[in-house]
Amino acid sequence: MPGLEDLYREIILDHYRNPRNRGELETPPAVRTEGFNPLCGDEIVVYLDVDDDGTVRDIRIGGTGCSISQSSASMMSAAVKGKTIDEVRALTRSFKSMMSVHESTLDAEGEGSESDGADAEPAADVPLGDLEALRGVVKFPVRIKCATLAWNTLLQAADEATAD
Amino acid sequence: MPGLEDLYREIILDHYRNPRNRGELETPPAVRTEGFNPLCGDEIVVYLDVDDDGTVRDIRIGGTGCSISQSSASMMSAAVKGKTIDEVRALTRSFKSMMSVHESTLDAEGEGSESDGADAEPAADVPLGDLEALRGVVKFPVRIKCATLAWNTLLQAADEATAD
Amino acid sequence: MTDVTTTSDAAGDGTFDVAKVRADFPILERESHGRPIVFLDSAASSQKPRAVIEAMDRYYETINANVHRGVYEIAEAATNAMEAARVRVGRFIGAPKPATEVIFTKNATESLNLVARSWGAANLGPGDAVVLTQLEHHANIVPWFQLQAEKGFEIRWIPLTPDARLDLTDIDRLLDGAKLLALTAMSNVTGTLTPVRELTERAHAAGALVSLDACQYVPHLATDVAALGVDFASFSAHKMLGPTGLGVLWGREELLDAMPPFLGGGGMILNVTLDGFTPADLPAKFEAGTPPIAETIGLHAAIDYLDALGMAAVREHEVSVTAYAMRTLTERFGEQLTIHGPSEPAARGGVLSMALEGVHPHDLSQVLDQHAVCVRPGHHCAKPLMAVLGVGATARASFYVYNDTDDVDALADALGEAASFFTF
Amino acid sequence: MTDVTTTSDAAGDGTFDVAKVRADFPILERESHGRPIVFLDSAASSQKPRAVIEAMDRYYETINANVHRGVYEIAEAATNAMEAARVRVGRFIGAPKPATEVIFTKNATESLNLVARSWGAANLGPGDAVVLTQLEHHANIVPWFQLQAEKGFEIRWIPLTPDARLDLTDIDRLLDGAKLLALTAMSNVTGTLTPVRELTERAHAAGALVSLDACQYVPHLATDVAALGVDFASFSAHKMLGPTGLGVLWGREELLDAMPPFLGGGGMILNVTLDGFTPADLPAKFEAGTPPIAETIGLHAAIDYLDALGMAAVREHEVSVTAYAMRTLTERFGEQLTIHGPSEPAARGGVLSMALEGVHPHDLSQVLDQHAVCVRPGHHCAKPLMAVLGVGATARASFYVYNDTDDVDALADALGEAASFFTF
Ligand SMILES: Cc1ncc(COP(=O)(O)O)c(C=O)c1O
Ligand SMILES: Cc1ncc(COP(=O)(O)O)c(C=O)c1O
Repeated sequence: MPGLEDLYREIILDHYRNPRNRGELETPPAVRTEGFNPLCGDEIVVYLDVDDDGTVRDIRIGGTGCSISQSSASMMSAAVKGKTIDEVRALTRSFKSMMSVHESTLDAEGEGSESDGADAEPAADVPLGDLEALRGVVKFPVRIKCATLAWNTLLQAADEATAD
Repeated sequence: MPGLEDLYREIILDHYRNPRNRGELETPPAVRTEGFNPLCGDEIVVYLDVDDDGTVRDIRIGGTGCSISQSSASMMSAAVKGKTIDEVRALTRSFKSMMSVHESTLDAEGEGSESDGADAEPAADVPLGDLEALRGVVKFPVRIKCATLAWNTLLQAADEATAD
Repeated sequence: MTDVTTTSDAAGDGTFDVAKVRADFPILERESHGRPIVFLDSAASSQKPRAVIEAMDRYYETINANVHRGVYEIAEAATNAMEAARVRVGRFIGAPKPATEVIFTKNATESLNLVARSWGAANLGPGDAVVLTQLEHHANIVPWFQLQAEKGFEIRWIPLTPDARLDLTDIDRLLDGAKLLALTAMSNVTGTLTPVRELTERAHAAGALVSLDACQYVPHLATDVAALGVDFASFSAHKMLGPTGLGVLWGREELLDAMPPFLGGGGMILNVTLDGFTPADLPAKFEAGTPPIAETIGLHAAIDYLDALGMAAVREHEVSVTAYAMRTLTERFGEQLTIHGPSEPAARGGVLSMALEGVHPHDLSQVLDQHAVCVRPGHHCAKPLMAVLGVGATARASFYVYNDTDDVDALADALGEAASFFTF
Repeated sequence: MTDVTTTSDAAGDGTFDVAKVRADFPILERESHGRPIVFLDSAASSQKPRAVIEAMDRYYETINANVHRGVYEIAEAATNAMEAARVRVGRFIGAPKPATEVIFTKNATESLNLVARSWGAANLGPGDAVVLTQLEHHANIVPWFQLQAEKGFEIRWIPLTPDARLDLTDIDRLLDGAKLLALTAMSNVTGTLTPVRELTERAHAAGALVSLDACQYVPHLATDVAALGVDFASFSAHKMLGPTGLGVLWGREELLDAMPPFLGGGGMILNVTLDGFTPADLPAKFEAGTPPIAETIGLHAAIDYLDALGMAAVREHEVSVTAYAMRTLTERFGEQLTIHGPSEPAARGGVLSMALEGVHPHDLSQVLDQHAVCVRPGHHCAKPLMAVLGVGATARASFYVYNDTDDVDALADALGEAASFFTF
């Protein structure tokens, strides 16, 4: 039986207590997207500023949520700054693939509706660094949506930022 | 346990095989009303011709149904011819009160929606004659609606005939 | 939670062991009017095997909790069990995306209303047409009348041949310009199996979608919605060994995704403010309120049971009982007994709608009850079909996995009693 | 099927014997994470006593058959059992005409949608107004948004005081010209009991009808819809010791009679032809398709169980557990713990929505789960209320007949663990 220490690693609690890149950015130039966890009420707002070369110039995070959703967002914000949008997409795939170790379980639990298609592609082999600390979340399937909320919201922002 | 002979008295089968007053009447002067048993599909059509004094000049029965609904209609048609509308209403009350011996049971079975109000009034003390043969129906609660279908349709016709 | 793909004992050696099946159904041990019960009304609602009843008991006794993702152990277990049931149901009918395309409703009737009220309300208007068949159950008729009153489209009817098959003579004209064909896969009155695949191809060629009333089909024949090609399929748990209180709507994901929600409430939203709401993703979007959780677990067990028998074996068994019944009854009663619908057992399901000369179906069923033979009289919620058949009602006997030729013999004997009682 | 009006053993001598009650609930014998389960999520769905589970088993094992008046013995028994359940439900809530005014639905959400889609669609248009409160569950909000999009009436909101009671300062203006007041009798988040009777009088004086969301009320307090004066009341079986898959709508007969049908299909018609249909009388008119038959029998048993305890005793017990909980938690956690809603136990139900400083409700509930304490985090399907409370979520503990002060102590201990885990 997985214990709380599998879920709440030190680094997660640190990011939860001291979230990086909290705040807002002016839109435009930044884009703003919102994500909801329909079940627990968590909300994430992503402000993403992408320069003309397709590189993330800045990112800010808003919203409220549990330690998992907030720390995931915080670590994500630190990880994507300065990356190109393609790299951001690859990192997202990599992260979500870590979260989807139990993909078949997930499917059986009706989570198959995440329709961004990332799960279908082979996991990108991008090193996850600190984000590895969230690996324990897969032992608590109910919390996977908490961990992926920021990333789905980021993907939306990336799509919008590169749409035109 | 009630047996079939409680339900299917000889006189009932006779009226079923040789229904009295089958047919139609011209409308006007007669009125025509239709009754449905929503559950088994039985249909009764009543043509009622009431003269200016409020006396039933003629009655005809149409429709299809089981031995209980058809014999009840046939006996009813024989019983009401020549009666005044008030006498017809009293006879109907008397018949329905015989059918409602188990009124509380009926109520518990959702039959309380018969909203003609007849059940609420004290049972009229009108002799039922041949119609007494239908008394056995109360032992078969599912069939009570078969027995009362023609009478509810008759009441509607009586209302229409005296409406203007 | 693994798929049960092995054949059960009951279907062990290719012959269907009805005695073993019967032993799994507690109700079949009871008597009625002093005789062993002969249950021939499965087309209305089937009986339930012990395994189904026990699965629901186990749910209530060990993991009962509301779903929608409570974090505590039993809430998670309840959620997982319900979602496992969803996937099981989807796989049983060949749904390409079981986790998102299977919607739990309260019965097939709600499923069919959902198609009308959500897809229909969003897509139909004056100048449009919906094509129905004269075989339909009220559940696939009344919702279209209700919507028509609001939206003013045309309803067209596929007529019937004298043996209650679809008459396709005019089908091209009927489908021309239609937006939807809504039809039953099998009539609950005559047992008629309709040519779903062929009609779906024609409907799609004409630009119409197809909504299948699979209520009488999924319980009795191996079903593959993808192979049939239909766009929606509706059925009820209680007719397939499962509990009351649960229906299923399957629909193609793109269609369901594009449709507006139906009932509003908890569980079907992404967000709600004082100004409005945003609906959730599939399948939650169509499941407002606390779902029939225990019932989905009962249906899961029912499907396990059916799959263990093997749907091909189930069908084969029913065809053989039906063939035996048609032969026996015809031999015994000749012209005196009419059996509506196709005369070829392989072209129909195990549903016999009967007319015995001189005996009204209601009276017939009453006499049969005295012999513990349970059949159903009435219009079977198909009054337009009754009108086409030229009757007010029929007496219907229907077969399922627990019926055998002894039941048919009991039926025949009781029919004989009824005939002599009413026509002495 | 007789009314159980004697008090049960559990409530024998005026003191509520929780140990006896607990022994009736099989699930309470189980462990979670190696400890005895502490179930504090009855506001989401209650546990079921053995009597309820067994009543449904008995139904399936002895009289299972479709209703709608089959003539054979078990079909008649099934029909009688369902209609007896209807009358039992009606009497339990003081319905003047139980046999016709009680409509069986799939859950309270369907009941509330029915009011909107049938009564609302027939009676609301531009220039009209519906008044809601900021306490409402999504089930009593979203259907009005959906209908508003079609009919274009106004929605007005009764605001809240800081302790989550209704702020009636502006009530006359809010009700002025309104056609309906739709409100909860008790909040599922804050436990707030609303002044139903007073508001109903005011609404009626203003010419508005009242639809009551009684989901959290009927399970916990003696209910008399006639005395309350409301026009509709909705609730779910699964929150009152009954099964999933069943809801109830009660409505005044004249209103239900005048309303158009909602779902269309079998059982709700008087006649159907190729040209249209005529709806049936009450209650059939609103019960399309095969109803949740076994579930009505389970609810009957649940009501027998509650009535044996006595609803006054149930309420008294819950107030005392709630008072103990509020006292204990406040003493132990002081300012660190916020409990939303009225501070006076008698003014609220046994529902505690908590905020522990520095610990998100989701994390809190996760830690509690490790201690086998089952509470629910989230917005509880009341996002507008969350916005008013200024939080995204709460962790909610709720009490019922099987909870006692030991459960409260276990909750307090687990909260202590959570506080130290997250704030070391
Ligand atoms: C106040 C209130 N209203 C409505 C509902 C909806 O009930 P159900 O989910 O059973 O339809 C609930 C329960 O979730 C509730 O607490
Ligand atoms: C062909 C058909 N369609 C629809 C239905 C409606 O199913 P339910 O009553 O379970 O909603 C039935 C069963 O009565 C049926 O036989």
